[in-house]
Amino acid sequence: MVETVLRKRIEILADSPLVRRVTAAIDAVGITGWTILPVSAGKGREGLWHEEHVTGTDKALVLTVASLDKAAALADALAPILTTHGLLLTMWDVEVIRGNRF
Amino acid sequence: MVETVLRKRIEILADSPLVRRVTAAIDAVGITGWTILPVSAGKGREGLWHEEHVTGTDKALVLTVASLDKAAALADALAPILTTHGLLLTMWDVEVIRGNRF
Amino acid sequence: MVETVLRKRIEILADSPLVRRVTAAIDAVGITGWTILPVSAGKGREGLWHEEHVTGTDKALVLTVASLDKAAALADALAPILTTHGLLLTMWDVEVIRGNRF
Amino acid sequence: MESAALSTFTSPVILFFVLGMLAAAVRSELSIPEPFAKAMSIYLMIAIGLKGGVAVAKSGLGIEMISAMVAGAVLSFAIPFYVSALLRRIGRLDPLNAGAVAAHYGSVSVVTYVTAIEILGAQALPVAGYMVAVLAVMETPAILSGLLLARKGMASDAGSDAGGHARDDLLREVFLNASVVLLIGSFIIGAIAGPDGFADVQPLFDTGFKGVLCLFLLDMGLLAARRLRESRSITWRLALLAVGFPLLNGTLGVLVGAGIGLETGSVAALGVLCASASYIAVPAAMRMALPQADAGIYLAMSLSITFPFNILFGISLITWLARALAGS
Amino acid sequence: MESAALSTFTSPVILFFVLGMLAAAVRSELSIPEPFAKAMSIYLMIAIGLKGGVAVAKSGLGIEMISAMVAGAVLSFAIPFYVSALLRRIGRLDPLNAGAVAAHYGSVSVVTYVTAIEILGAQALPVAGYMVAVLAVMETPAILSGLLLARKGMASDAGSDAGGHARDDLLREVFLNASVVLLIGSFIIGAIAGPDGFADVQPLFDTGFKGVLCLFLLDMGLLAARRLRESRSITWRLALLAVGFPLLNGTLGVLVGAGIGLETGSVAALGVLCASASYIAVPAAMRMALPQADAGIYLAMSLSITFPFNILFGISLITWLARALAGS
Amino acid sequence: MESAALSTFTSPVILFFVLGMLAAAVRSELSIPEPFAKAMSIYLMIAIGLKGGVAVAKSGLGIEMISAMVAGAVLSFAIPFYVSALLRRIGRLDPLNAGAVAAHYGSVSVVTYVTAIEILGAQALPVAGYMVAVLAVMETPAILSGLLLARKGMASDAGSDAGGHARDDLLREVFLNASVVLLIGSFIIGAIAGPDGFADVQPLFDTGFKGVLCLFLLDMGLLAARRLRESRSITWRLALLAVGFPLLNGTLGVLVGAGIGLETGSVAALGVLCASASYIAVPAAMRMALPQADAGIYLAMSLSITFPFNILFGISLITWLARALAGS
Ligand SMILES: Nc1ncnc2c1ncn2[C@@H]1O[C@H](COP(=O)(O)O)[C@@H](O)[C@H]1O
Ligand SMILES: Nc1ncnc2c1ncn2[C@@H]1O[C@H](COP(=O)(O)O)[C@@H](O)[C@H]1O
Ligand SMILES: Nc1ncnc2c1ncn2[C@@H]1O[C@H](COP(=O)(O)O)[C@@H](O)[C@H]1O
Ligand code: NA
Ligand code: NA
Ligand code: NA
Repeated sequence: MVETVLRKRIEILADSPLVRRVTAAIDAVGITGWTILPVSAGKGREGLWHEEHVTGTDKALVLTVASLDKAAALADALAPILTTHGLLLTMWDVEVIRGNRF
Repeated sequence: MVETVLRKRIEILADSPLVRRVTAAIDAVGITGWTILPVSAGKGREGLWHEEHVTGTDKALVLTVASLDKAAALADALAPILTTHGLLLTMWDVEVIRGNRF
Repeated sequence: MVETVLRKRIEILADSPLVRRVTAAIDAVGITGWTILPVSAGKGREGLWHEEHVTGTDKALVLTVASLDKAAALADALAPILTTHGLLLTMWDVEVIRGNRF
Repeated sequence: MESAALSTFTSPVILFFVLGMLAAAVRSELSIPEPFAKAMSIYLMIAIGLKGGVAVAKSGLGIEMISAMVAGAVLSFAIPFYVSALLRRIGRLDPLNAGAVAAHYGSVSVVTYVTAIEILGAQALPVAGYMVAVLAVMETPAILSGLLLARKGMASDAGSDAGGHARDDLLREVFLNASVVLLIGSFIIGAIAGPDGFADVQPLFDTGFKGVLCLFLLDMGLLAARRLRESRSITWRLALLAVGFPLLNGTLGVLVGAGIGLETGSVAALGVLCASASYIAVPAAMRMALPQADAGIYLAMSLSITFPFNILFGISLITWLARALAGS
Repeated sequence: MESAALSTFTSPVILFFVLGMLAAAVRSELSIPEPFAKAMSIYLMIAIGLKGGVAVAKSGLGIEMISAMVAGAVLSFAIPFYVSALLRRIGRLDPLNAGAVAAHYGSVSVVTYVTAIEILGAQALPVAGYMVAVLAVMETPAILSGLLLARKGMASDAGSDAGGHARDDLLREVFLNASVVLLIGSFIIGAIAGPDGFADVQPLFDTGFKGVLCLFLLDMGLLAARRLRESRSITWRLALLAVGFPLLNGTLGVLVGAGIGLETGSVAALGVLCASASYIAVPAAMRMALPQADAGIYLAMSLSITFPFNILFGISLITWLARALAGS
Repeated sequence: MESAALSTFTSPVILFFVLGMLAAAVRSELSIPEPFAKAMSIYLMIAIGLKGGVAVAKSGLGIEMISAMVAGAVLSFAIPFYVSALLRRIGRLDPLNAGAVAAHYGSVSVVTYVTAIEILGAQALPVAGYMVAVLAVMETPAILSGLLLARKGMASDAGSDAGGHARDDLLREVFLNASVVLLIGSFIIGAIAGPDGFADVQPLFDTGFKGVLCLFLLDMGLLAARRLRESRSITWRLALLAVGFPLLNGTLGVLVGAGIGLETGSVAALGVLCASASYIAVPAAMRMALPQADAGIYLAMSLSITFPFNILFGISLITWLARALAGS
């Protein structure tokens, strides 16, 4: 089997207007890239929400793959605003091919 | 690095009309929240499908983060209908920040 | 708790016109199914991109769950074209219920 | 009838449907964006509802409307019973799938109806405005009889573990699905607003109607043919039934319509409603109530076979029959 | 006024709004595809901008336009101050949420304005073309005063950790949000193209306008009622304020409009602008600048209470007041 | 020509394009929902196809149409050869990227063509209906020559590992892509339906056309300018070529058109087709067939430079040249 290496995958759920804030943080810690997935509805402590393009009630999922130390730097950078900005962050180990890319 | 704790992340793929059934099960076991992602096509034992809004041939991915025991309770609750309702469930460990939230 | 078994979950990000190429590879190694998620924007070494339906600047995320050996076969099959075709592949262990399905 | 059939095949509406089917048959990547297709279906339901309501505002309510609505409801409820029996005997389906498919044939297809209205209009056979109300009324009863038939066949009632939540969802889906709300709602709005109130919105909902129908049928042609190409569950027996049902149900509808004394255009419209099979409201209800049923079967039959058959041939045949029976 | 109010309730535009609210109230699954709803909101802004610009091309610029624009800007900036004070005292909100909500009430709702234009037009009370420019001008000042009010109440300025990036984003969102760009842009295009240039695009942007407005209000009715049903944050005190603000602000707008000598239709339009609350541009700015504020409060108040109140009653009341004060 | 150029810049169609570019330049958040933009592009292709077909139904087929189609196909196939050579020598691209870019310049932009039709129409220079068929015919040959050129430059044929599946996909994308299917399909439908059949759908596809074109060009202006802003791959040499190609190819097209004896309007249209560069069908084919090529280059050149240049200046220049050569 082709050789794989371990990296961290981080996914952050954020209000659409705050997505730029999150990707700026990713760029700032030197991670090479990120990808945004749409989300359509959800429920949390603040109740239900549905994607509404007219009122801008949108969230998005920002996904990024990074080395352990850059992932840690990102988590540190976002930790202070997780609660105030209503972000949801999960992080786990993934195998990638040609890991020097990340 | 900011402190993280382990939680389970569960993702369930379901027909759109059955999503409410899945989220009701999540609410019922006392998990604090869930998020829904759109999906656009797929293939399984029953063949190909494509998102069709007119005929309602839609699926969605329900994602929820929970403590180990609540995740287990959810898996138990959904297990009996996985086959009959054509659900696809995967579950894995993730690190989260401020885990008391989940 | 209901019994679970370990499987590999693989996610591959690809340009929309190349998605058929990826799913053909999944079918070829004998994996039972796959699911496609939309993505809306991203940044990599080649810069920013945004979903544009008119010019077909689209990517999609192909997600598939498979046994360890089929997952390895898929990784081997895709490895040669990862760079040329600009694919992004991550892979990790997940628990599934009724694993004989995969 | 020949010139009518001919004009059918030179009408842009039908030609775009054929274009869609051909494009899917040769596997072109052409596709209409899903949210836009959905928006067009909403537009068509509102437009047809409004026009029906305005017509009723002009003509007033009559006993004819009541009898047509009762007839529609009874037909919608009754048709699934023999359809399901034929599906089991000839089609070799189990009771569950037979019930699920039968619900589609008892219910109706809005787009088939709309296309029929256009074709009938071109033949100077006007359809009464209240037929939109009949259309709306026929959406639901078939779902109930289909569920009855399917549930009878299930060893344990797998739906019953659903609890109150799921039951509520299902009832709402059956009685308050989007099609019913839009058709009835805009029918009532049309009746309240009347011809004067309608005048302001006529450019969008009337003048633009046929063009939107072209675009929508292009999409339906694509979806129908693609589904047929990818289908695994359709047998020759089921394909034959999917052609036989519209003929059978359409004839029944024409007979009942003529029997209760409707005008020729409305007789044909009732026939078309019976002949048509749902692929909007009923599939969603079935996914919720009978997730074990094979969606591959009921959608391929109703959308990929019966729908094109009706658009291309069924409507013309039923119109011919209605003329023969009800005069004009 | 009675017959006017009556005709309001037989207008398809209003009836579709009511249909949307009823459908959401009974929890029907009906929904308008999001991208299509967004597209309709863009269409409405362009159409209203173009028409305003063409009207100004005909009538020429005048002192009236300048004074109306200045009045609008001042009102938009000033209204949040007393609104926020009332929200804190009567509504029992903290300064942060009071400021966020107040920004919505100082700013404006394009759809409320558009609906008012239709209703005023039906009553032979034309609105000056330049009022579209006033509408565009009123979008922004309230955001600034709302932020001032909210920031005052924050112990440490949580927004300041944002750095330059976030600040730039916010400024762009405030001054170059989609509504402002579309309204001003198409106003200028309308003014350049004039009646002749407009003639070519009139079928889409003028003739089809009222029909699109029906569809859009159907969606807004759905969104407004669904949000109210699911809201957790609305108290009776806040609900009362959400009805009181349009009455208060609308009266203020009518007084100012009459005071600076506008014609009756434009007086009413200024009243409606003051009475209306934003739910397009301002929520996005608040999410960016004040993520700690509870979106459940400001959207439920502006979209679910004030907006329906204005559509169903507020516009008629304000029109009546404008007639009484400015004559007709 | 001056007054024509002037009227170009007071036409709403062009002004909305400029608005879109300005909005993107100042980084406004304005955006048109993607599914709606896609739907508009489908609408435009169907409308232009239908109108061309109806015109041919009126005028009949002639030798002119055949010679124009042959000329178009030959030009589409030939242009990439010298374009690719210039891209390598002046633009300093490797053969792979030069081939990929050249394919775009041999092929055509439907929206540029449509805008030209509007501008020519406003100058009383009608374009023959069959030019739509020429447009459709010119989509594809350039893709083939571009692939030939690019593949020659590849050490090992990385595309060949694709197997039969990928080859089939590519052939379908080249010969049955959505643009070709829609243009040819609706051209044939227009020809079959003729003026009478078209009458019913005229309100949507003809009366509403220019308004939709405004909305679509607003979006294209946004996309073009945003892409240019974010582009990393564009050098000054490439930018110059992206302005030079339309001048060169447009002149060639006008010469050929005049040479084969087309009428002035059609001569200009052929020139515009040659001058325009694809950004719908060709990019998708290149992503599939040449994933190693840099999409940043070919899209920035065709969409962000050549397209705006043509809309704002190229069409007027080519029209002027056509008048000069073919008389008016
Ligand atoms: N580290 C990363 N994490 C997540 N997504 C990435 C990452 N790097 C690249 N991508 C995605 O993959 C696409 C192609 O990357 P590239 O080939 O580096 O331009 C990007 O546009 C992103 O959408
Ligand atoms: N346990 C969870 N699992 C998945 N998504 C969640 C969870 N909790 C919250 N969310 C998502 O995060 C959003 C904000 O959560 P909250 O800040 O708790 O209102 C919710 O609306 C959900 O979309
Ligand atoms: N191995 C798999 N990996 C990812 N998705 C799958 C897999 N198997 C099935 N699916 C998804 O689940 C849906 C239902 O599967 P099935 O019940 O096997 O038809 C499919 O249409 C796919 O979208
Ligand atoms: Na039926
Ligand atoms: Na206001
Ligand atoms: Na060209």
